[in-house]
Amino acid sequence: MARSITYREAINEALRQEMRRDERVVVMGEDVAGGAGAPGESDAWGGVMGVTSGLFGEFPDRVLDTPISESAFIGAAIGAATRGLRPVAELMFIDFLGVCFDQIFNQAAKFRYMFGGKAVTPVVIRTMYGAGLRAAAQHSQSLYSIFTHIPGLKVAVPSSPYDAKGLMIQAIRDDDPVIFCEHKAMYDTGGDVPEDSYALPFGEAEIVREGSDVTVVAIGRMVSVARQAAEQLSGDGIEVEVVDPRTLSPLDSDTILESVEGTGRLVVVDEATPRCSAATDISALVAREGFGSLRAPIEMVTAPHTPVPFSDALEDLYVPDAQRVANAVKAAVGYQR
Amino acid sequence: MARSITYREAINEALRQEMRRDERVVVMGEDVAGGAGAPGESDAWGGVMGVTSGLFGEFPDRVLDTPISESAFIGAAIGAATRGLRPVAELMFIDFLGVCFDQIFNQAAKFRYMFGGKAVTPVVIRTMYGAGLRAAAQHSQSLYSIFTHIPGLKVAVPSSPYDAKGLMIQAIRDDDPVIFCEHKAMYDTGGDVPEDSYALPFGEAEIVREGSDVTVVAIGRMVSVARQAAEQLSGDGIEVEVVDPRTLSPLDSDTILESVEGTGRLVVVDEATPRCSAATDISALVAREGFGSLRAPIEMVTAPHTPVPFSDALEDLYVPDAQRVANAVKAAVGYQR
Amino acid sequence: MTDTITEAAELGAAELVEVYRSMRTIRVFEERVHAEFATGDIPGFVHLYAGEEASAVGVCAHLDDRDSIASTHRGHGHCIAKGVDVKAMMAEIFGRRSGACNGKGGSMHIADLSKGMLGANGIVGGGPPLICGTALAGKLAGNGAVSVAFFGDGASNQGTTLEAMNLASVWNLPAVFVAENNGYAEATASTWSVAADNIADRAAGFGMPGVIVDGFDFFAVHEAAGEAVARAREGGGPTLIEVKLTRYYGHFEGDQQTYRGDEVARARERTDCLARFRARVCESGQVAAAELDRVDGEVAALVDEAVTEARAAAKPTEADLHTDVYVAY
Amino acid sequence: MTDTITEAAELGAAELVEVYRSMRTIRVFEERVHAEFATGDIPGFVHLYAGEEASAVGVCAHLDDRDSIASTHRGHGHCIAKGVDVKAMMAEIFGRRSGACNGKGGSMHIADLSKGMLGANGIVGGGPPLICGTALAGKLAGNGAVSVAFFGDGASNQGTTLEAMNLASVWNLPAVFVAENNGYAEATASTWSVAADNIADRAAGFGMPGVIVDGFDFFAVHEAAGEAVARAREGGGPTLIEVKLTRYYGHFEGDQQTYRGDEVARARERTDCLARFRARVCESGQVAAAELDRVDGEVAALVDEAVTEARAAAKPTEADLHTDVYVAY
Ligand SMILES: Cc1ncc(C[n+]2csc(CCOP(=O)(O)OP(=O)(O)O)c2C)c(N)n1
Ligand SMILES: Cc1ncc(C[n+]2csc(CCOP(=O)(O)OP(=O)(O)O)c2C)c(N)n1
Ligand SMILES: [Mg+2]
Ligand SMILES: [Mg+2]
Repeated sequence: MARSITYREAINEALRQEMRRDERVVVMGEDVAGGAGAPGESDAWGGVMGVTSGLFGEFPDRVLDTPISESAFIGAAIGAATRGLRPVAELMFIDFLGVCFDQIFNQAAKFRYMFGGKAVTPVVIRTMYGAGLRAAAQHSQSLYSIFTHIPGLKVAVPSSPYDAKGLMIQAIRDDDPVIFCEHKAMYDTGGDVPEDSYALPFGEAEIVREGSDVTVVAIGRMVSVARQAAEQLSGDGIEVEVVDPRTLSPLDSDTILESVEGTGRLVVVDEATPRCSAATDISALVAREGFGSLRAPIEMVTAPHTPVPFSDALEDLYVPDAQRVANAVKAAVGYQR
Repeated sequence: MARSITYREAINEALRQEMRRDERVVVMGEDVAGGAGAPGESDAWGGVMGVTSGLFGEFPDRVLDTPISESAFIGAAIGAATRGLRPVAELMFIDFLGVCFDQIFNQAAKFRYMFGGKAVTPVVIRTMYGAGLRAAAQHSQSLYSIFTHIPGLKVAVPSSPYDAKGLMIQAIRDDDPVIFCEHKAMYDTGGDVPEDSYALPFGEAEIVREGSDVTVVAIGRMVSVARQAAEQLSGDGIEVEVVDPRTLSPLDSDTILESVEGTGRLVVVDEATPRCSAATDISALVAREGFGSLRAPIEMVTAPHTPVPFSDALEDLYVPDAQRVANAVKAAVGYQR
Repeated sequence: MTDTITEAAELGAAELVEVYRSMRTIRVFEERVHAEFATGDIPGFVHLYAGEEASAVGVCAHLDDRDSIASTHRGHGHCIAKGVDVKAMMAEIFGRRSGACNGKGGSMHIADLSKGMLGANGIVGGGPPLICGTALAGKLAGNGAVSVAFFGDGASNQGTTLEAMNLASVWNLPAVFVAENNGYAEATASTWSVAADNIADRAAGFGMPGVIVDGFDFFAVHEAAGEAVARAREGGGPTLIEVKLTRYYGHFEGDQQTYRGDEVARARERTDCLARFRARVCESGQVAAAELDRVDGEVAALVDEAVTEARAAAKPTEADLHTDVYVAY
Repeated sequence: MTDTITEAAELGAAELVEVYRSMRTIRVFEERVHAEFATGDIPGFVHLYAGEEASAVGVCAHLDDRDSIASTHRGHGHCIAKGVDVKAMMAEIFGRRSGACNGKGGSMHIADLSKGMLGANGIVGGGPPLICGTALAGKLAGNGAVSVAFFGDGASNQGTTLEAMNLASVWNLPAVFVAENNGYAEATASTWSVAADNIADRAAGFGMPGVIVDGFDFFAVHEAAGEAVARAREGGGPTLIEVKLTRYYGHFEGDQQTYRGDEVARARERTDCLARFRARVCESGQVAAAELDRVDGEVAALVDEAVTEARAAAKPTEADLHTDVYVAY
């Protein structure tokens, strides 16, 4: 598996391979083909970030541009899923959930339960999250916690090209609705990715680095930040175990709890704002079920409780960095009751 | 203050008194007057639960029925707030946030920050939450955690008629957007409420019962459930301190932390589903900042991670009750490391 | 209003009887639910469809199991017209484990995907986006399947409904949008809330034909729906049909209806869809009155049994609480 | 297209010069932002308004500070037309503390509530609901204030926009909806995404007049907007105006525009709004060309200074990160 491709290419390849394998897979969203009705190339964009680039050429009937009406087309993806298709709809930015959330959380998420187990809704909603592109308050949020709060949804947050491909393939094959969260600042990140198709099971965290002193659970793009901090701390003699949950729902609580059992300390790193969030969720899990092994307060390294600022000077302070993670780890290690 | 009125009447009185005091206060929502354009009484409903009943008669220009278009009229309330009005909009059920969330979390919540502190948006969004009325999966949710996640919003969850009146008056006078969450199963609950106008400050929790063994933080309708459990446990010699945060954002962390300092144990009782929720938020707060005083795992008593079921047989199992709270308290008290 | 003379002739006697059975079943079902609700034994929010039968049945008469419909909070009629089992519906409304949704959904969420019934819906405007998807599935499958969204006058102001109409045209979907204008959304008059003379006037803005029909006249609905469904099946794209009608009960059970005049009494006396249907097919000699009487008896018996069985059935238990959330988690 | 002969006469020379200044400022501002963006010093997503100047200015010429407008992601033109300080805008786009939003908002969120400018908006369809509220505030205050929502052809398919039009009619609000149809939403053609011949055709479904104007012709826009604003001020309710125009740059800075033909070149040559305006007012003798040349110089200097000052200005600092979230928390 020596081939290195980008996070963007990994997702594109997953989509392409699944579309070849299963003709029920359809892709829809604003400019995911590239400008329906416009002159010039019919596949000019492949989505605003080029993630679906080239798919329209190969599957012209199954890659559908849409008008700007997220409720209608996300709802359409959901409706189609109840009738045998396996749609992958693009909600361009996760920040736009507010114009279509009903279809996701009251319809897709609840069909199976409300209908007494007699429905399956295998829809994937791909969406971009995260700060770092100076895209300001309405295009930079990390809102996956909101989806994780909702029973009936699954939430994937891949942190590498390898995971992005494997989790996307699993998402498409999964019979439940999946929110697939892609970090917009990672599209050009490269990594080794097998050419063959493979699915990564949901609910299986990865220990991306082993360590005995502190467990750091990091989400999405924060995994690489946590790794950086870990390397730095290793020089100071502190060995950090970095755990990437990969999916927030289902959450692999066993791996997290076992890790904390070994280290006695937990730091959660999450790019989202800090109230009622994935960071609090993982903290609460361990405070409840891993209390016996805890030797220090559970630290959280998160964005502040503010919207995402525009200016690069502020945004760089907004997003958790390795230094802040390292400080939190040191606080945990240095704690005396 | 011997006068007892219901939770519904308390909210109605708060609205009426503020409308008398301040002509900038306007009320809008579906049938909040009662059937615009229909023959018969012009104030037939006063909202689907009668909470705004009678206001139209006194303030015919300032109580506005709306078409069913939550984005438009919640957005209108927000826009009006930027131009000097102090609107109180009714989002009939909190479950409907999915058709209008953008206006709340990307517009109202962010104006002030995005505009560099040069905006105030004094809007109140009244909304009904909670299970117990056999209203099923799309009319029974307790989604306040989602609003609490969003910086820029304030979230009030009154647990009694007294609090409902005082918090509503504060919500209207507050210069920030407030989500005011009313439990639909509490409208007929009575309690002592002063006739005079009074505002309860946000971010001040109430210790509704003192106790030395375990702190129970309970939200909204769960406060009375926690009290019941506390009475029961008192017979067994366990003294529970019940803390009602009253507002989830801002959250009075000091009172919670101080209480846990005294008791060494925490149980959080929340009617919402358990992932990325207010229960995990309060758990994480204490695991982070109150760790030194903790002598037992932090227990959470919540709804299961499922939609709200319809059948009374299931719904009664779904909502946390005093027995489950008592069990959690006993588990905390009985914990041995 | 559509001229209905030709259309009536198109349905044979057997079909007319089945259409009558469907409308009659809805009426009797709803009247019975109304009565049972009054006993206090039916939990939750219940919205009755009585009075509007010609709409659901006039449209669904053109559909089969490959076709999909999305419904509303007022969904019992659409369910019955689309062939959902009446006993399973009644058991669901009573919250029993034998219900269509195992007691987990209730009146507002009855569904049967095997019949193409995508569910009643607690969210006003929830259905129209969904049927764009089922219509797309039909279009890609090339199986001629058509999808229909039923929604109210109130829902015609919801953005989701309007977006869905545009999307259906843009994608040229085999879809039909049926706006059931019963004059009110809760207590609010549609003459006030809909800023157009007719809901059908909105069709032009979304590139589709808009038709108005008299919802008391089964044949008018049936004809308009027939044209729309045929056009959709042939790839001709979506249609908006506005059906003007009246609901016989309150918005939900318990509603005192202080906002309302005497239109229900008038409709029941003069324009009731069942009475008109019966008069028409019997007077023209197409169906013998005795045959419809027989149907009345069968329907009464069915609904009776449905209530008896529902009342006797067990409720779900703790083991059911956590199941059916995910296919696999 | 509206006949514009009478209208032109209504504006005096001084007004014509100010209108020209406003359009010219937008043009020069946008061309400069385009050039500065290419240097890599402007962060984030930037959408330019060049080519569409006649729309913002033709409408805002009828407004004063008591009136409100809501804008879009393509908001610079609306801001300038509504009187937002050009230097504060430029500083904001560069992310400086001296910016209109202290550097916290950026291009997509420039606002100045004191001028009734409710903000550019990163959410397509975000603005129309908001102006229903400002219009309501004006109506209740009885001060004759009018509110305007600018939105694109893409936004005309968003449910929030459609709902807002209905609400504005139902409440009879002093509102104007200005659909700027520049032919594309990102790469998608409006001829494809809008399932109607014209966006203006949607007005009838929401109970308001719908007007189409040539967005290259300042006077056409000015006249149509004048009528709509006057009607709104007098309590006559909302209007939908569709302005047909062309954007001169890509959807955002960086867009290669492979989906596009040569319409920009054609528009720049034949129908450019500034060129047409200049020709018209100079040829008719209403304004001397020299006077407009003088304006050109002033505008160039202003924009130059704006850039110089923005570049020299300080960025916000850590202390700014946590402020301005709440008035009091
Ligand atoms: C999004 C949303 N808003 C409001 C409601 C509350 N509600 C339920 S039914 C109803 C009225 C619906 O009116 P209409 O669409 O005309 O249908 P009808 O009840 O007349 O059949 C309202 C406002 C809801 N369920 N969902
Ligand atoms: C709700 C939402 N969906 C999608 C987007 C992404 N987006 C930004 S601008 C745009 C196109 C808007 O087109 P139009 O309304 O015609 O305005 P124009 O860019 O042509 O001025 C899109 C799809 C968004 N910002 N918000
Ligand atoms: Mg109705
Ligand atoms: Mg456009």
